[in-house]
Amino acid sequence: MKALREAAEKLLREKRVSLVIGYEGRKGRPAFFAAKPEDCGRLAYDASCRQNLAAYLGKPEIRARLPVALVAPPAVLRSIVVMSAESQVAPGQVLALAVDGDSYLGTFDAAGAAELLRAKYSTLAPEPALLERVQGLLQKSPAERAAFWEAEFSKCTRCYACRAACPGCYCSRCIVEKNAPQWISTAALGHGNYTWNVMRAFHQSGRCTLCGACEAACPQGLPLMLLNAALDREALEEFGSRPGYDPEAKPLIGSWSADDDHSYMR
Amino acid sequence: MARIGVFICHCGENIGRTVDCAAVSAAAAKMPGVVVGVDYKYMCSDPGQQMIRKAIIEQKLTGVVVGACSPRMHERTFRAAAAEAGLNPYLLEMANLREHCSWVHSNQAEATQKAIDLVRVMVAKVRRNRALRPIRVPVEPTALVVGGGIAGIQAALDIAAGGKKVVLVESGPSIGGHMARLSETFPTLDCSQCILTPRMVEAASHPNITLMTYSEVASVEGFVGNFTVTIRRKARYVDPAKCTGCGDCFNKCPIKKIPNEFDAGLGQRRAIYVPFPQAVPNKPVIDAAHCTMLQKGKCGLCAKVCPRGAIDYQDQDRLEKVKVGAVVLATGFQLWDHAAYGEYGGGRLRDVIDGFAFERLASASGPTGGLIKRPSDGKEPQTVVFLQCCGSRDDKVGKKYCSKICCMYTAKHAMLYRHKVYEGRAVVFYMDVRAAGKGYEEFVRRAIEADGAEYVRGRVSRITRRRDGKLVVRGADTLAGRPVTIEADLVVLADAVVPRPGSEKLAQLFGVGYDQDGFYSEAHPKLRPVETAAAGVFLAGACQAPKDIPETVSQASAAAAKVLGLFAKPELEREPVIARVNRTTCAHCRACISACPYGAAKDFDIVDRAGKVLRAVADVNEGLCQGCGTCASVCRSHSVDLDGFTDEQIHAELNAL
Amino acid sequence: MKTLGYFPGCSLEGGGIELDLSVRAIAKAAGVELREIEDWNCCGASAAHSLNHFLAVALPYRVLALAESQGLSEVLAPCAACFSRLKGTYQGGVRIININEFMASLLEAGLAQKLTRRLGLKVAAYYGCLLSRGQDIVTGDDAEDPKGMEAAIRAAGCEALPWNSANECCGGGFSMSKTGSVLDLSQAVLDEARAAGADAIVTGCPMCHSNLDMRQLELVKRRRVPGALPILYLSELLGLAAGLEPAALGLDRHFIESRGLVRGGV
Amino acid sequence: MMKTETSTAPAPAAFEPRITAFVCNWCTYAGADLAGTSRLQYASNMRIIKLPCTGRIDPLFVLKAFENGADAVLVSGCHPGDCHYTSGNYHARRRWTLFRKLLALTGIGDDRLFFSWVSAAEGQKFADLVNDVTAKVRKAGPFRAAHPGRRAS
Repeated sequence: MKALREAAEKLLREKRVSLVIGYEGRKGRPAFFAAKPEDCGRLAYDASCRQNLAAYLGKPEIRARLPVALVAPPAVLRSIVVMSAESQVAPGQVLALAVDGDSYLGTFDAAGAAELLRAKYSTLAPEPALLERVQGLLQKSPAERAAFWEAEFSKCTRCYACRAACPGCYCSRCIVEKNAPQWISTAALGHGNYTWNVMRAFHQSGRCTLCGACEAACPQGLPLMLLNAALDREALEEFGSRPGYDPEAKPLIGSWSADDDHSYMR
Repeated sequence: MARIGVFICHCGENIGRTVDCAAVSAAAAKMPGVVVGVDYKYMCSDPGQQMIRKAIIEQKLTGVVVGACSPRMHERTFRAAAAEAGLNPYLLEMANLREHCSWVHSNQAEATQKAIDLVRVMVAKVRRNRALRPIRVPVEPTALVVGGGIAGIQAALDIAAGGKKVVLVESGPSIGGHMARLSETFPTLDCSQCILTPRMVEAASHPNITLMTYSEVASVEGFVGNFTVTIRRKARYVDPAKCTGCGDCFNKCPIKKIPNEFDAGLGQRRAIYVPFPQAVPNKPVIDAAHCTMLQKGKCGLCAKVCPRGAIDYQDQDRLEKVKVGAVVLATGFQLWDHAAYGEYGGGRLRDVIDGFAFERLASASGPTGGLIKRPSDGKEPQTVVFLQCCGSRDDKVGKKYCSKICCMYTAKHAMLYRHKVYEGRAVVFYMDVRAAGKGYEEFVRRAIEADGAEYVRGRVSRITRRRDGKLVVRGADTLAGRPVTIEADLVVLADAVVPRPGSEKLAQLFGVGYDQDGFYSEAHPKLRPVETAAAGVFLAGACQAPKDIPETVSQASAAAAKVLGLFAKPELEREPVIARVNRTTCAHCRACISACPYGAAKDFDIVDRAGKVLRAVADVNEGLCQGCGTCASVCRSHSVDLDGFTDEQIHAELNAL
Repeated sequence: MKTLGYFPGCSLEGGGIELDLSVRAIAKAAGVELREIEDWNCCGASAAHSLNHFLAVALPYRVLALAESQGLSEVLAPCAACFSRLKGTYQGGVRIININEFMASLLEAGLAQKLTRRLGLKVAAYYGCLLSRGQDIVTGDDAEDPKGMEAAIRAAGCEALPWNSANECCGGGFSMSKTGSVLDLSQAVLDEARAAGADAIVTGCPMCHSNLDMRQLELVKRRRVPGALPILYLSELLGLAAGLEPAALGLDRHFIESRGLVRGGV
Repeated sequence: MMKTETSTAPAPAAFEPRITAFVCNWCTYAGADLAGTSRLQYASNMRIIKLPCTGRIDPLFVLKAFENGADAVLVSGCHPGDCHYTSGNYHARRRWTLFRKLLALTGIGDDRLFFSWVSAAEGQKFADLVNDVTAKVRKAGPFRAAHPGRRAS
C-alpha cells in the first residue's frame, strides 16, 4: 500500500490531478477524497473495498474538479474504459491508480488501463458460483422464476442506491424520473419495482463490468448480480461483447452485425 | 382542452358488414376528449370529407380520428381534408377498421369490440399529437437510371426530354439490353433492332444524358431529392476517348473461341470485343478473364494494331460519385435455367435451347445469319417442338407465377420458324394460351391458322436424345386425352422470367423491397405501381414483374413522369417524422450517434456567449433524419423523441388498451 | 462393428434371392452386421394397396413397429418395393434406407478401399420407378434425373453411362397378368441400354431384375433383341469389385449369363 | 406451474388472451394489410401498435404492455436486409436477443413474448402468426396469473 500512497501523493504534489479518490483505512473502507498530498497517508486498499469509485466520475461535483485520480481494481479500470468509450471521460482527465489485491500496478489513463486489462485481465468472468445460481434459476419453471423475483423485488424500497453506486448510471435525468410520460411507476410496488429493476439491469447490458457495487449497495440485499451476470454472458456468447477493454468500442446496443442470431424470430 | 372528432366509415358494406359502425361511433363519443362521434357510408367520398371539414370548423376540433381503411390507403386524403378545414394535418390519425378488422374477422361482436379498441387507441394517441410542419429539402434535379435496356433507355429519354439531366448506368459494355437480342417483336413482327437502335443512339447522343456503360452501382447514401450514388466504372482496358471503334483490335485478337453471351453462347467473340455490331457505345472492352495479356502478360496484339493507342492494360476499376434526386430501377430480367428439369435433359442436350437462343438463330444479325440451324450439327431442323411454361406455374421445381410473355413469343417463334422453313413442322405444347393484349389473340390465331403451328394442350414429360440425334419428345395431349410422342430435331423451352442475379443486393442498397421471387415491390399494387416504398426510387420494366415490351415502355414513361413531377419543384416536402434531442437531459453517451443509419445524429457542443464549450450533447440533422426512431429507443434516459411517434403518444396508446 | 436392421422381404427369399445373398455378402465384407427383424411379415407390396387400404398400411407398419420394439433405429430394405412400402407414409423414429443409400454409406465407411478389382464395365444404372419416384420417399435424388447409384458404380471401376431409360418403367407387377406389355416395356429399356453401349444393366429392384433378366429370355428367343444383356444388382457389382466369388453373390442364379462380365470369367 | 394455474383458472375456455403487437409501418403493418385485402381470417385477440420501424420499439413499451394486462406481446418487423431504414431491424434484433434473455430469467418466457419478421408480401404468414400466437397464449393462460410485472389488480 505504501507504493499506492506514494503514487497518489506524487500526483497531487505535481498537480497532475486535483483530487485522488480512494478508500480510507477505516472500518468499512469508505470512499476517501484526498485533495492534499498529506491526506494520502490515509489511503488503503484491500479485497473488502466493494465500492466502484468510477461512479463518482458521473457526479457533477467531481466533474467540476477534473482531472482526478481513482484507486482502481480491475473491475473499476473496466468502468473507466467503458466511460471513456461513452465520452464520459475525456482523455487525460482521469488517471487510474491500478491495484489488485495488495499490489499497486501503476498509474494509467483510459487507454493505458485498457492495455493493462487486455494484457493481464483478458479473462475476467463472473464467479462460477454466481453463474451456477443463474443456471439454477433458469432450470426452474417460468412461474417459479416469477415467484422468486416477486419475492425479491417486493423488498425493493426504490432508494436507488444501486443506481448511485453504478458508474454506468451517469444520466443527469434517469428514465425513472421522467414523468411525461412516466414509464416506470415510482411507487415501491410490484410492477414498478419489476420494471425498474429489470430496466436498470438492461440499461447496463454490454456496459456492466460486474463490479458488484450495485448489489453491495442494496440495503435490501436484492440479488441484482443475477440479472447482470445473465446479461453479461448472453452478450458475450451472442455478440462477443466484453465491455471495458476498448476505449474506442461502439456501444453493444447501438451497433449491429448482419450475422447476429435471430433463431428465435419467426 | 382536447376536442376530438371520431368519424367511422362503413366503407359501403366492407366495414359495416362485420363491424357495427353505429356502436363504434357511439362508444367513441363517450371516450375522454371526444366531442363528435359519427359514422357514415363512405367517409372518403366528398360528402364524407365535407362532414369532417364541417365538424372541424363548427366543433373547433383539436384532433380527428377516422376509423376506416388502412392509412396506407387514405391517410393522405383525410389529412388533406383536415388541412382544408384549417386543422394541422398531423392532428389527424386513422384507425384501421377494414384491412386489420372487418376483412379478417367474421364474428360481429369480436370485430366490433376490436374496432372500438382500435379507435380508443387512436383517440388516446391523437390527444397527444402535436401540430407538425412538413420538412422542406432541396431537390437535385438529376435522375439516375439503373439498367440500359429498353426500360432504362425509354425512362432516360423521357426524363431528358423533360429538360432534366439523367445518368444512365448499364452493367454491360453496351446499352440495348435483351431487346437488342430479339429478332422480330410480337404482335407486329417488326424487327427489334430497327426500332431499338435509333433509341440507343439518341440516348447516347442526348445532351441531357450521361451514359455510363460497363458500370455498376456500388453504394448509395442520402434520401429522396439528395442521393449520393457511387458508381463503379469497371476497367474497359480501352480508352473510349481515344477509341474510334475501327475494329482493328477485335479483328486481330487471337483469342477467338469465347462463347458470345449476346448470342446465348451460339456465336463466338474475341477477348477484346463489342457484344454486337450495333452496340452503343460502339467501342470494345477487354474481357480480362480471357485476355492472355491480362492473364499471363503475353500477346499485346491489340495494343500494337490500335492506330490511336487506346489500349491500356493498366486500366483499373474507378469509383465515381453522382448526386441525384431520384432513381429509376430498370434492371430487367433473365431466363430461368432449365437445367433443373432432369426430364428435359438437365441442360445437357445441346438441341434443347431457350427462347433467347432461338431469337439469335432467327435474327438476321445472329450467328447463323438468320438461318434456323440447330446447335449440335448445324442442320436445319425439320420438326421443332416449343414448350411453354417451362419453369413457370410450377412451384415444385420452378416458379409459382406465370411469366406472361412466353405465350406470345412462342407463337412468334413458331411463326418465324414456319416462315423460314416452309416444310417444317412447329409443335407447341401449352397449358393455356394467355394472349391478353392489343392484337395478341389475333396474333396467336395467325400462328395457328395462317402459319400452321400445331398447338397441343398438355405437358411434355420427357425429352430424350436418340442415337441418330433425334429428340424424342413424349408428352400428353390433354384435349385428345392420349399420350403423344414427337420426333423433333430442335426443342425450344420457354423458360420462366426471373430477376437478374444481384437484384436483391441492389434493392437493399436503395432500401427497396422485393418479393419471394426477387421481383421489386411497388408501393401499391394498383394505385402506385411505379413507386417503391423508398421515396424517390421508381421502377420500370421486368425488374418489377415479367413484362413485354409495350408494357415495359409504358411503365418506363410512367416512371419518367414521376421523376419529372418530383423535379418540378425546387424543394420537396417530407413527412415531418423526425427525431429530436432534449439537450438538457442528454448525457452524451453517443449511443444514438452510433445507431443512426443515416448519420443524422451528430455531436453538438453547447457553448456560452464567449464560445466556450460548456457541454457536448447529441443533435439530429432534420435534413438527414428519416424518422426510424432507432435513436430514441437506444436512449436510456429517453432524451431523444420522435415526432409523430412520441413517447407520450405510445404511452397513451398502451394505456388505452 | 456397425449394426443395421434388415428387412429382406418376400422376394429376397424367392425370386430375388441373389439380392439377399449379395447384400449380406457385401455387408459382411464392409464389416456391417445386418440384424434381421424378428417375426417380420410381407410388406404388402404389389398387391395389398390395390385390394385393401387397411392391409396396405397395417402390413408395413407392423414390420416397423417390430423394428422399433427391437430397438432398431435404422432398417435396410434392399427390395425397392419393400423400401417404398415401408417408408410410404411412415413418420416414426426408424430410418428406412434403400440399397442405393446403403451402398453409398458403405463406401463412405471405408468399403471403397476394399474394392480392389477394377471391373472396367460400361454400365447403365437402372432405377425404374421405385428407386427414383416418390418425392418424400426417395429423398436426396432427382426423380427425373436420378444419380443415386453412380458413385457406387464408379467406385467399382465402371463407367455410369448417360442413357435415356434410367427411370422408365419395366412393367413391374404386370409380369404375370400382362406379360405382353412387360415384354414391350422391358425391351425398350434393354434397347436403350444397348444403344448407349452398355455391357450390363445395374438395378436395385427385384421386380425390375426379374422383368429384365427372366423376361429377356423370351425376347432373345423371339429375336426381339440382338443378344443377351446381363442384368446385375448393384450389390453384386460391388461384390465383384470387392473380389467376392460370383457364386457367393448369386450370379449363377441369373437367367441371363452374367458371370462372363468379370475379367477371366469363372 | 403455468399449466396448473390455467387448469385451475375458472373455465379456461372462457379465457380470451389480450395480445399487444408492436409492428413496423413498412413491412409487418403492410403484411397485415395484405392479409386483409386477401380476406384471410384470423383470431381477433391482437391489437396492433404501429411504429415507423422495429428500431423505435423500446423494451419499456413491452413491459408497459404487460403491466397493463397484456397476456402476450408480439414484436414484428421487416426481414433482415429489407428494413425501410436499412438497419433499424438489425438494431432491434440485437436489443431483443438480450432483453428476452432478461425476461426469461424473470419468468416471462417464449409463450409470452414473440418475435417475427413479416414482410409486406407475407399476408398469409401474418395471419398464421396471429393464429399461432393466440393459440399458444390460450394454452399459457392469463399473464396476470402470477407475475411481478403485472399491475396489481
